[in-house]
Amino acid sequence: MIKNKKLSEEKFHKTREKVLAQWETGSAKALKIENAIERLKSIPEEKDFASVLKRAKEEGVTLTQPRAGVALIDQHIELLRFLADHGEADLLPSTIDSYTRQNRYSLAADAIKQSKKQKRSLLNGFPAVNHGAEACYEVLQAVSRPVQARHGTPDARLLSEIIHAGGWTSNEGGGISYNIPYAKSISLEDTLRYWQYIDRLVGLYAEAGVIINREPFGPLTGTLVPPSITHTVAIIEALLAAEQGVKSITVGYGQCGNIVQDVAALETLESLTTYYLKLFGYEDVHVTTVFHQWMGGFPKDESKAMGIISLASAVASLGGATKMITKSPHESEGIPTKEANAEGLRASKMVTGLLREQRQPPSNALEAEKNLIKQEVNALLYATLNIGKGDLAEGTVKAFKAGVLDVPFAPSQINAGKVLPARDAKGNIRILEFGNLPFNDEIKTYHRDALENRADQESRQVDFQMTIDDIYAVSRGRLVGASIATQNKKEHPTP
Amino acid sequence: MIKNKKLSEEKFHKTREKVLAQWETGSAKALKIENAIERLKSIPEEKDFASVLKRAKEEGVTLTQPRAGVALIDQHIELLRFLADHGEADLLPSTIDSYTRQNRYSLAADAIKQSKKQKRSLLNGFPAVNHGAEACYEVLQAVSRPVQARHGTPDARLLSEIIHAGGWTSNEGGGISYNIPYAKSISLEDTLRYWQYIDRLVGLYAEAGVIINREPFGPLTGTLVPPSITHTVAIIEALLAAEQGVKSITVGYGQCGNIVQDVAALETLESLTTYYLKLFGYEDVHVTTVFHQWMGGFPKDESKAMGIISLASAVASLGGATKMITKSPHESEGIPTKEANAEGLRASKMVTGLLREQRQPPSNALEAEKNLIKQEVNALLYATLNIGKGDLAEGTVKAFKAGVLDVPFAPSQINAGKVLPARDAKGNIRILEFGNLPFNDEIKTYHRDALENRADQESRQVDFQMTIDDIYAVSRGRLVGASIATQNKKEHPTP
Amino acid sequence: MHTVVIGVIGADVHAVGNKIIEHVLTEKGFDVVNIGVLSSQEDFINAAIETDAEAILVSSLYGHGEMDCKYFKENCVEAGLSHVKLYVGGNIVVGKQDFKEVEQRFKKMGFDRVYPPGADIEQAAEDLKGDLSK
Amino acid sequence: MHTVVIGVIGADVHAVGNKIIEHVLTEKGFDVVNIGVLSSQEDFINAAIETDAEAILVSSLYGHGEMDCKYFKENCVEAGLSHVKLYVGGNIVVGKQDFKEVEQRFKKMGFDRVYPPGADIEQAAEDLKGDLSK
Ligand code: B12
Ligand code: B12
Repeated sequence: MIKNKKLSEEKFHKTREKVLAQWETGSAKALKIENAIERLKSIPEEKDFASVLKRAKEEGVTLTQPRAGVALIDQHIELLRFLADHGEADLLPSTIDSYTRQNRYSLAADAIKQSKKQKRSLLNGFPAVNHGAEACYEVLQAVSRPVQARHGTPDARLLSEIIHAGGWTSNEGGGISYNIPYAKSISLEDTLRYWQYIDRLVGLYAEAGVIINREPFGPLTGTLVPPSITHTVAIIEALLAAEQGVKSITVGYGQCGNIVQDVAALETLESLTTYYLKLFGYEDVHVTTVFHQWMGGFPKDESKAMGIISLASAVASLGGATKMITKSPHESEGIPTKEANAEGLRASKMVTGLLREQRQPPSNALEAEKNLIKQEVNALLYATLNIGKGDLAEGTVKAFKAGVLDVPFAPSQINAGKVLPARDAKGNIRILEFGNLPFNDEIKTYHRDALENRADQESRQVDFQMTIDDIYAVSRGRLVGASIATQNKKEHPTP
Repeated sequence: MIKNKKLSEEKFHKTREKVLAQWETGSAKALKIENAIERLKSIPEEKDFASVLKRAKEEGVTLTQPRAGVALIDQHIELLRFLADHGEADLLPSTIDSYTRQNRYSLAADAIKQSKKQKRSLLNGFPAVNHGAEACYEVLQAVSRPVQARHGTPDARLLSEIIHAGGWTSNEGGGISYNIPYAKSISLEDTLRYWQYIDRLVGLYAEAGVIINREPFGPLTGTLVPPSITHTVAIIEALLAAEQGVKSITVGYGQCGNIVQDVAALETLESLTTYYLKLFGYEDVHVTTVFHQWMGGFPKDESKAMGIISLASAVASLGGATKMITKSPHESEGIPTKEANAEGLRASKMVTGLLREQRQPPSNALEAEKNLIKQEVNALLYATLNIGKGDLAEGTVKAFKAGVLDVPFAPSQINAGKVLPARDAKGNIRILEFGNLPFNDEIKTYHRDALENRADQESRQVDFQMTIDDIYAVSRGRLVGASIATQNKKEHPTP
Repeated sequence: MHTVVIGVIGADVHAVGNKIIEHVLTEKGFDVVNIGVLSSQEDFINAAIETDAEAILVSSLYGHGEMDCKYFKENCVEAGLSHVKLYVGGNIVVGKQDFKEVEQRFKKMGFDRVYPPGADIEQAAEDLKGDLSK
Repeated sequence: MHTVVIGVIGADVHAVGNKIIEHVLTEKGFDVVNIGVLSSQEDFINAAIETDAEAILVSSLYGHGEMDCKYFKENCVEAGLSHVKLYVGGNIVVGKQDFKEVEQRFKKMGFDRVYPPGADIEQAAEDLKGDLSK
């Protein structure tokens, strides 16, 4: 069984040989550890993810970062430059394509060829493995901001080697967060091992004096996941990463929609992560937060999309997120043009600029929501450790098997899939079916009462239809999904 | 001296003769009081402003309303229909052109002719007086929402006669709010008298069973006006209107930018207006609120404009405004196309839809801000009544003369213009120069300390340059206007 | 009762729509065989053969749909499924494209019905009933 | 010291920019004669004659600028002010229009410089210094 223990030098290097052999670009000179370290040491501060985040946190600024990636290097550079210049993005991404995410490098190679022929991207991201480390460095040199790989790759070992050797100073993902929402049948033992490797690589760099930022993917399925569940996963991944020597961690959270719940989530995400890192003896890890603009279905209308993008930006600012992943007005349709992407960025920048000096004031409502999240996270983490007999990696594997950790709407077969969420009358995400979540009766009653209360108000049942209505709601312009009957009545307040 | 007393039937009708003789459309049959009442009684509920507002207040919904108006009737109808159909506007406006606002009907007539020739609007609004009551009714019949006249006309007596006789069930304006920000040298005695007439007309209708909605223009100059000053003017106009028999009043407030201050302002606007109406014995007046999206200079960039439009919508919802006047992404440039106008409306609708179930939770910060506003309004109203020896109309005239009421940046020469506002470190609008505002030392110290505190943080002086920086700030993407030096440093958090 | 196969094609993991489609079609009285996300053309075809299905509803959300669906019809015909109705929906191409054109492209590829982003699944169920009763 | 007349033309009451222009130009060393909002062409011309001004800066924000500025140059010439520089700025036309075209239109009307919405007044002060030193 997998254990949460720092990989030995020996084990790491043995694995490394195999990893680098997975595709031809793995054997490039740039991937020699010494070369990679030298290159990473040469990256100027303004392109160094960890430094830029640290400074933003000190200044209380919420930075903006889009998603973006296309098949060909030149076009990818053009895209990133556009987003920095016309979108005023503070941080740059390179979203990796879905073939690379599934390690299907030869499919990606075909698509690159075809993209060259057709002069347009047939991939939904940048195939960094096929292009190799020097290409990544070319990208970094062409821009003036830090670059991060964003993907959803269960086995991202080769990808991570390549991007870091190419000078990209941040990497998104984790053994849980890039498995459960992004895979169907890969075991958690495997992905946790993959990401121990990736984190160990970052740990090695850290020992050589190079701080690489790591970011667990917060929102998971992005679909009505209660904050305590995403928080617990983020904290577990932060702890696992810290064990391998990671020193800069950005924990993430996707907008749920109720402002109080969202701010409570952002504040507890930071405090709980910091608390647990210290509790387990990881003293010198720098923690920052990332807020994801609404990760569920978007409305078709571009102006309405701009509305939710801007609202999300307000929440990120009020909650003090260090950075924010932005969406575009094309979200419901497809990968955005660079122009649409920049529009989302600029609206976001406007709002974070206006609210730079403002935070959500403390209130009883906020305090109550924070307490609820804390209690739930504590319960989930306790049960995970307990089932792992004190080992967090083992505990994670067993917790998912037992449904103690359970992510709504995940495609993965190793996820129990018994938890069902729905919104209460104020739009907070609550839980309707708990499956095996280890919550006490008090917590369960709180959730159930909140949902019953909404059901009463709407004269309906607490059932799966409520969940479905809530899934559709935002794309229809509301947070709380009214049943068809209520909807018709409410949409037309004017008789 | 003018007194706050219901106009006598006799006086009203004597004046009315002269008013209707001001332009040829004043003698139309539709303007016979009986005819107007009959028409107004026939207006269906869904086009009746007061009813729609009442229902929205009960349901806790924030309705949307744009600004819009063009020179020609057909094009005006097309415009309003477009805003209802494609902008999902709940309430429709007819913004009146600036010639009509200055009673220059023959200039308006020329412009109508030229507009017909050139097939485009050469006026910045709908010249309702020139077109007459039947044209207004034609507009109303062509749409399915209530229609309101929005203008800025010091002497709007004929205009008001015509629009109400044309079936429009709401009218914006007031003797102060359509003088001080909209005129240079018209006396308050005159405009208060004009608006007593207009309110008395509405009172007459009320006595006949027809409730017309009246809306004092909240934001005044829209430029850093502290909430207590706009509130006091709104409450005075509400009281003056109630005296003439108005039964449905919508008091307004323009977004200042700090969310806590804005929510505090919205909540106190409603509670104070209700309180003072009752205090002075007007029991059966229905009070609603209107929130104006940012009324100062806008950023040029359309996406950024959408950001502020959406943020404003969030504030309106959180503060529980009954309706909201929307802006468009063209705001900084010129009168919006109908498409741009609808974009602003749809973004607004999205946000109010998402936040329909949410209010800003009570907090100490909110409570403190509400208390400050209440104390200030009480002080201003007390001083106004006092200087008027108990008469509010007389008091208003004298208060402006004495600078006891004083609106920053107003063009009017009867406004003292001694008050200077600026933002504190969190973006709240505070006062830098009090002129003759009748505030006690505690309040004054509070304001000064807040500004000194900001000045310290920014290593600068509390001076007029601070005010200027704050005026420019929003159009440059920030709420608190940094001095050029600080700005350069802060705009680039990444080194 | 009509049997239909649903699933998400290619390296695509978008699971939410798929779960809702299963729920709605089942409620509407179909016998739904859900092969889930990350399904290959082969997975779809095998499921259809095994369950004697009358229609295959392919979802593609992630942008590679056009590549993943190449020769799907031909492969169906080869497997003896030329009678099986082929639907496709989701965000089936990369980026925001003119839907009329996209529809044309997929119809040429042999799909009987092609749905735009966020298409109403209740409506699709009606279409399906119509098509299968012919 | 150069004397300049500023004001807002027509039935326009936008006062904020006008107050800032007065402040900035005064700081920059101009002798500013501010006739304020709601000013007619006559008001501008009379003020320029009385104060022997070298330039007139017309603001128009509310959208009727094009109509209000008709024959302004001609009227200046008639009043013996053909040497006085004529600037105009603000939101001088109705709606969002291509500025190049708008500039052309106003230049044809005899304005020496035409400024787009939100133009930087500090920059305009520099232009003014240049033009008046010629
Ligand atoms: C949630 C989400 C995710 C979650 C998915 C979690 C999960 N495992 O399910 C996460 C975060 C993991 C994710 C990942 C990615 N995503 Co994603 N995601 C979304 C999002 C926001 C909502 C999808 C959703 O759940 N909608 C709600 C359900 C109910 O609606 P639906 O899926 O559209 O399905 C309904 C209808 O379309 C219809 N329908 C669907 N299929 C069919 C088939 C037939 C025959 C019929 C009749 C009807 C029909 O019925 C369904 C039920 O009502 C969409 C954008 C959007 N729609 O707003 C992007 C989107 C689909 N994702 C996109 C992309 C690119 C990705 C990533 C590649 C990269 C990234 N941006 O991170 C990865 C892909 C990973 C992979 N290998 O697949 C793109 C696709 C781009 C394109 N086609 O051009 C989109 C459109 C966003 C965008 N504009 O960029 N995503
Ligand atoms: C505040 C405001 C108001 C306030 C004005 C209060 C007051 N008395 O001052 C109120 C609410 C009363 C108001 C009323 C109206 N307004 Co108004 N208002 C604005 C707004 C939001 C900001 C103006 C402002 O103060 N800006 C800040 C100052 C510092 O900037 P500025 O005025 O642009 O001036 C600077 C520069 O332009 C430049 N500049 C200006 N003039 C000149 C001249 C020269 C020679 C040079 C070199 C430079 C220069 O220097 C100045 C200092 O930096 C603008 C839109 C915007 N800009 O975002 C609309 C706007 C000007 N208003 C508009 C309109 C239509 C109206 C109304 C007719 C109707 C309405 N919508 O209610 C009425 C008009 C009343 C009337 N008779 O004039 C339109 C004009 C449309 C057009 N041109 O197509 C605008 C553009 C909004 C819009 N997009 O619809 N308004």
